[in-house]
Amino acid sequence: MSIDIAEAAGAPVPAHTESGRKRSRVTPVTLLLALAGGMVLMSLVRVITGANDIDSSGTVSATLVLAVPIAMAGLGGLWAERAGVVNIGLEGMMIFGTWGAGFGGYQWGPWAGLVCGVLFGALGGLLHAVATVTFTVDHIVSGVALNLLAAGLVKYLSGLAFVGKPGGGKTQSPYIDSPPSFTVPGVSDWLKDVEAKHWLFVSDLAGVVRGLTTNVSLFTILALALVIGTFFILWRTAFGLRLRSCGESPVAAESLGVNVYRYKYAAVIASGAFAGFGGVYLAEVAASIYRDGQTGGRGYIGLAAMIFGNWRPGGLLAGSTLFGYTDALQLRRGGESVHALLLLLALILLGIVVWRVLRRANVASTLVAAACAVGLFVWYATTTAVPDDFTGMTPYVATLLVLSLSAQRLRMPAADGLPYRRGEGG
Amino acid sequence: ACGSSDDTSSSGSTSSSTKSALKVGLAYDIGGRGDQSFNDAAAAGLDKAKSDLGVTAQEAEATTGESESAKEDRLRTLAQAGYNPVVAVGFAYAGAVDKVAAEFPDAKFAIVDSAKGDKTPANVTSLLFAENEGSYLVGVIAAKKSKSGNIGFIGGVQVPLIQKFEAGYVAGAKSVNPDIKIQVKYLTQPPDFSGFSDPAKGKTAAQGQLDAGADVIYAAAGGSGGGVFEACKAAGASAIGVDSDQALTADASVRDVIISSMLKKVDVAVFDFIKANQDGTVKGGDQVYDLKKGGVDYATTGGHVDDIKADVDKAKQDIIDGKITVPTTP
Amino acid sequence: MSTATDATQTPPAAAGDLAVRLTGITKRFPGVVANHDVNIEVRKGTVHAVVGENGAGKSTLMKILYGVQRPDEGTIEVAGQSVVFSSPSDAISHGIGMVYQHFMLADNLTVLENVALGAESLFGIGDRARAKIREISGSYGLDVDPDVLVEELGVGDRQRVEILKVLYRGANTLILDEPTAVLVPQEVDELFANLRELKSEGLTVIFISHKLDEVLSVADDITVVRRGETVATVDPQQTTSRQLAELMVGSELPSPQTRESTVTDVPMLSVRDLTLRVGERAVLEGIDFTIHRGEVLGIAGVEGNGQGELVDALMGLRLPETGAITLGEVDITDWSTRRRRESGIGFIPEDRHRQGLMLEAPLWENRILGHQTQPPSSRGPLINRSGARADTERIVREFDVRTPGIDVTAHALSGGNQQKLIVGRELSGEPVVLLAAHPTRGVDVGAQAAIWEHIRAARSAGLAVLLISADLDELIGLSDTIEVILRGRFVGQFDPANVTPEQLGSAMTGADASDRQDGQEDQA
Amino acid sequence: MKRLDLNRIGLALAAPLLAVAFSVLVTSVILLVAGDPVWLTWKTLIFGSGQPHAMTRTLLQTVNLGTTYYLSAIAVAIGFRMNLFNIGVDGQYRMAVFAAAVVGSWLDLPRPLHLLVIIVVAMVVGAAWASIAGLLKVGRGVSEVISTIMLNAIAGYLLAYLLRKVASGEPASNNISTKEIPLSGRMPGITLVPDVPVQTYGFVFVAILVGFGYWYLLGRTRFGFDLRATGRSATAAVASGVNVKRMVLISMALSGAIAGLVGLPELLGKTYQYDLSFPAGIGFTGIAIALVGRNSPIGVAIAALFFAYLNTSSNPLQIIAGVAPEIVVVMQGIITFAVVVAYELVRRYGVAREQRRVAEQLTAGPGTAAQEVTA
Ligand SMILES: Nc1ncnc2c1ncn2[C@@H]1O[C@H](COP(=O)(O)OP(=O)(O)OP(=O)(O)O)[C@@H](O)[C@H]1O
Ligand SMILES: Nc1ncnc2c1ncn2[C@@H]1O[C@H](COP(=O)(O)OP(=O)(O)OP(=O)(O)O)[C@@H](O)[C@H]1O
Ligand SMILES: [Mg+2]
Ligand SMILES: [Mg+2]
Repeated sequence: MSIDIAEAAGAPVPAHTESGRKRSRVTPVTLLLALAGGMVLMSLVRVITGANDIDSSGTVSATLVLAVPIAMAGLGGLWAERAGVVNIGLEGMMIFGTWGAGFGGYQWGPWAGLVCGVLFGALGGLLHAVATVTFTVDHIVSGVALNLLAAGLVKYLSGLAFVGKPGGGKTQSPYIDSPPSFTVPGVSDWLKDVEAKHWLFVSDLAGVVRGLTTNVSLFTILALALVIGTFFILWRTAFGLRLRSCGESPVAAESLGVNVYRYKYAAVIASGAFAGFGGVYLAEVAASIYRDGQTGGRGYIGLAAMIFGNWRPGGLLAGSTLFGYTDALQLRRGGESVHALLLLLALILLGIVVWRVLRRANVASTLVAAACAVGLFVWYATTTAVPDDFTGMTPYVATLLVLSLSAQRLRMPAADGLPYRRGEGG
Repeated sequence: ACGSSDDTSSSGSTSSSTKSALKVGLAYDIGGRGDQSFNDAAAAGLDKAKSDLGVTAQEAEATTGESESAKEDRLRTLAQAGYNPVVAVGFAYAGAVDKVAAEFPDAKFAIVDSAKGDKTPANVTSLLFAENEGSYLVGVIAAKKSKSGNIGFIGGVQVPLIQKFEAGYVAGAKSVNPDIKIQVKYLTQPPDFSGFSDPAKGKTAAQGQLDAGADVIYAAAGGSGGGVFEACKAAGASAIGVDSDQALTADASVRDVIISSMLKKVDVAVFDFIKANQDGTVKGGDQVYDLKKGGVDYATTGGHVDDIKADVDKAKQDIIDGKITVPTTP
Repeated sequence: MSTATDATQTPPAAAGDLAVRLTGITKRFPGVVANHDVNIEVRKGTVHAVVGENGAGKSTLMKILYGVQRPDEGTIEVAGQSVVFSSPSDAISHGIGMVYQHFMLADNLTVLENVALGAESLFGIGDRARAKIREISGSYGLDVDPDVLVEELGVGDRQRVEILKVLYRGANTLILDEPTAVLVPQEVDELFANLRELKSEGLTVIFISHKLDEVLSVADDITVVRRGETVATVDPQQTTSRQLAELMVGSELPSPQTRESTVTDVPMLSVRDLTLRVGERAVLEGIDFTIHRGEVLGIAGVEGNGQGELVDALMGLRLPETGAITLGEVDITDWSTRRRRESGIGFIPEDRHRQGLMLEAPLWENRILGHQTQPPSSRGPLINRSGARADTERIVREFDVRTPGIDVTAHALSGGNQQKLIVGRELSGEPVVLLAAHPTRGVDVGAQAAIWEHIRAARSAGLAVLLISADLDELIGLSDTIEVILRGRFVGQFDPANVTPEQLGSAMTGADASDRQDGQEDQA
Repeated sequence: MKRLDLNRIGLALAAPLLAVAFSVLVTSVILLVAGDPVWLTWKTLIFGSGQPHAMTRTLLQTVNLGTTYYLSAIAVAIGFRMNLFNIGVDGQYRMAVFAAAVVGSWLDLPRPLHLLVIIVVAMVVGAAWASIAGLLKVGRGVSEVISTIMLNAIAGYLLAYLLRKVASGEPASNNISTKEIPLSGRMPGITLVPDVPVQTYGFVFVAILVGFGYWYLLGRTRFGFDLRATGRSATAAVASGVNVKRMVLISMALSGAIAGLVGLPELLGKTYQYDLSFPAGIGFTGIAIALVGRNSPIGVAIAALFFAYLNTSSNPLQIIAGVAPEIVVVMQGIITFAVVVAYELVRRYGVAREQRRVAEQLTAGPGTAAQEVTA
């Protein structure tokens, strides 16, 4: 949809250079090293600030719960946009998902809720597909219309389905049972003790591991599996190749006998199903109820996380984790944790400055980074907590900040958002 | 099929009331009947009036992001259609009520949760509640029930109304234990009112407070409260509900963690107002439903507070007697 | 006209020998009949060329044969069997493969992915497919690495990937729609060698080109299409390219004009020590040249050796690292693109769809593009609609742009007509310098001659032209001097009066160092 | 020629009519399924509640609300015309209207000047807030889709904080608001129909002016040409000498400046103060309206009025027909779909008809057959 300034201005696309390709390969070892480095830094900050919650097990598990719906919406966006259909209707499909979870969940249990929610989301996707693929309606129009429709329709349907049921009403469903969750046996308590010692690094590690192994919903595992599965399906199978080719160059795909319509349909319906699953997760795991307005714009955030992640599963996971983490921090311990974040950010910036000085990179921007680091440090040092009025912004500011710092070169699928009509290419 | 269609069905033809049946107009805030919150409380008052007084009624609700004119038009359409009295639920109607009441000087209007302003005509009754006083009592309960000396408050949206809850709660808790640690969290800031309808946020915030040592949490967060209860349940902590007796209305699985609720009897106020209209005894201006008037209170369902009931009732009496003045702002 | 070898002269082939027979094909588009009762017979194991003007309906016909579009009327027979194709996959399953006029490649996918796409069931998308691609590219001399992204490939490589795609599917009938438009002579020779190879393996090739010499050299049969109808099938052995051209156009072509030098000694555009980097890599290095009033400087080079970047730098679209650009007496190195255009630099971009036109906008708005600040397009800060419209009418008239009107979108024009519009636009307003990148690419012979004529006329009125072209005949015919560019450097200067395309070709590929020596002596 | 024009007009009208018919059908089905009164719903929607002046009131309010929607949609459309997706109109107008309310309440100036200052403040603040996204895009390559989503949320928190800071603490009121703008800073309303207590906002004229300005700027000026050219093909625009970075900055700011006006009809014509219940979310409605109106000044106006009419009808629908107000939102969604689908269907029909016409001419005179036929 939006113009690519780098391209318009004739700037080189990095992938043109040989180094461009190699850079994008992240080996597991470097990833692990980076993670470990991050942990050490985190640990240091925790010990210095005493904000023990910034990597506690509670924060980690809250991060999971808050990140999964966003990641699922993002995954929905990924499927649609990889097939060339922009999906701003994720919010609406997610709303369908929450409602479906409420509808199926309270009557027949969480698994039925899952089926209903995913089905409802997929129906939303189908509608979007009919509009955008068959009728070549502008993707944004269709998405916006879908969001309007979903918000109105579920309220209307709730009036029919939930009014008069125990605890149900026009704005919420009756109670839904939670899907099963599990705890890795034996470890949890032991880790809890270690975490409570607040040792440098060790306790942090214990906290993170405990957060990831204690009381994890089966749906969380399912979500993670979906992200990994998406990678395999889209990048390792013939189906995925065809689907992606529809987003990169539908006329080329058509010229090779790929039924572009079919793949676009499949992708957009799947997209709706993923967003629907995000909704189900919200209603069944994050809460135990369908509630009107529950999605709270997470569909849009999911879209942002997907763009943030450069239209890749790993990237969108990182994006949604960043968002979920900062949201968890501010919700759990507000000012105190966010205050510690200032120091963390200052340190990271400092690291960037050092690296830039060593690399002899552009002086001006290095100076700006340095100034920011100092400013953040001063802010940190002169206050004891970030005022509560502001902590709520943390996830949004953090996302903006990370995006603008990581001098990104995002690359969306080449035919994303463009209308496609059979037989008119070439 | 929806909230507003069951109005005419129960019209007052079977009513045993002797007086000519009133036609009551009720304008809800966003969410309307069935929001499991204060709109529902108003609806309960109306339902009681229907069955006890034989009135007929017409309901209408606000839509998200609507303009001031839409609110005016809602009240105007009701008044013009002959509904009298007209009850508006929520402070958002303040301006609209002032304007429309002036256009219909012969009709009576009531507004819930908004005080009389300088432009308010005489035919408007303001139904106000001393939420701070009720919250004081549950603050006392929280402090007495807390073993860790650490309690929590979760507000849905940081608006003055909810801050009033916070103020009373903090004062009540401090009256028991001046050193008590009170964690306060608001889920969202206006105009993002999703804090009243996001159980996921409520749950996360509650878990945070529980992890930080709280063992009693007061949830003044509308629909997000469900998340708070769940978190408390999982952590074996206690929770305090709001508006209605949530130990009765919340889902069965979490009822046992709700040791009390701060009752805000919008239903009583609405019923009283309708009844006064029927009796011809309606009074304009601010009608404050405080402890003394029984407009706010605390709930004892489940017997969790039986052991400290005496203390709480003492505080209640002190407030009624004016020995304690509860602050309205934190 | 009398030279036309009639269709009846070729003996009707037996049905069994025919790879493809198209009978009575008609195809209508909104506002235009692309094909009308077209009949073509293609013999097995031959190279069959289809020629015709821009918009004659060649591509449409091929798309019909490949199942992309469905004919409104007419039948298709493949190997004697009547078939109906509803999608390319039907055609593919009948052994037909097509290489489109415009590349059908997804830039952000690897060669492997592009090739295996749609044919995953053959060899999967993993190592087996990789091996198969290596095998095919080995046996046909198509040298491509399966694991690079297509966007990193030059046009020659892309062309090979396209052919690879077809061979990978085991096609026995190949359709090549203008495959040589973007290739240099050496690459064309390689391609033709490939074609002959394919032919000897028993494959049938249908081949579309505007380069009639090529057609005559490689084809076994030639079908001429004019305005949607087949007008003749000729034998290349008995036909000259001039006769062929006249068949295409339907009238006699003007003979090429003799030309005299109009070069003056007034420098118009000088470039000193221009270096441009993309990342670490220098794509232009130490470029030096001067173009005088009335001079055409030709740049020869294999695509991707810095020509695009050079034009971009001259237009102010890219920031050079070092160097000075002077227009007349004025240093314009730091000027914006707009200011350069205002001071009289015209620009015919190499990719007209990307840089030259707004496809969704009407012609008269396209006339304004690039001339927003100059009369007759604008008056002060306002757009002068009537002025722009009137001038568009003039361009349509003078440059023979075939269009129903100036309110149709640029999209509705065939490529050749789009190009004429651009040339007309850039030559209006009396430019002092024209940067022309491939000004006649994909344009038919008639229109090509017309465009050349316009450029020559402007040159003799004092225009300085920088001409980049892959068509070496064009380069030699129009230029006063030719520079060869290789890996971002000028590696030799030639006098077009005594250089052959072959010599240029070897200089361009860096194959022959002695040519370069000659070139430098020439310069001295 | 005449006949052709009639056909054209017929085709142009076909799309909206088809859309309306389709929406009526689908909505009726939904109503039927839900057991709501179908006939009463349509009667109420089209003829109003039947109360005296009710329809007049509805229409006047439609104009007022339409004004707000129109401004929002134009703000969105400016971005769209150059392929910039400004989801942030919502945050921009709320920041702007808050600033306008605060500054307006401080000042005491003669009326025209006072109004002018308020309007300028709103536009400047809106532009400034939008420019953050513009700067991030140009400077750091951050997609405006993400940045405006984030900025909307950030604006919300910032506003809540600022409002609490400036609020004139009336203790008993549960609302908090800025001080009222004095009389001199209010936009006088127009009483179009006496006896009806609804005044038409004076801001209607500003909106008309904005619409005209939008049309003129985009269609008649060099700047507008550059902007549209960038939207149609950024690469071609660059080659034609447009400085795309500058265009992004300017049009983002321009979009924000118009967004800044969105809250003013309500502020200057009705509430005179910014408070907790000031309408939110209009920026998103604006997106739908801009798209349904196909970014054209007239089309957007029609769409804005239509959406406003539906919203205004929500009250009579609830009170007279007893239908849940959500049906209005559902209808807006359906209509948005229906309109765009109808446009596509009509376009396809036109293409097919054109093809038939060519075929007829072909059989009539084969000599000219292969010529490109004038459409
Ligand atoms: N999809 C389409 N829609 C409308 N018109 C089309 C379409 N495809 C082709 N045309 C028109 O049909 C005519 C024939 O086009 P075609 O592409 O077959 O010409 P061509 O002979 O390949 O020309 P060139 O030499 O330029 O490649 C042209 O007038 C063109 O504008
Ligand atoms: N969807 C379409 N609508 C209208 N015209 C079309 C459409 N698709 C193609 N055309 C026209 O058909 C022409 C023929 O298409 P083709 O791909 O053969 O290009 P071309 O004319 O040969 O252009 P070029 O010379 O640039 O290669 C196009 O130039 C274009 O003007
Ligand atoms: Mg062609
Ligand atoms: Mg061509």
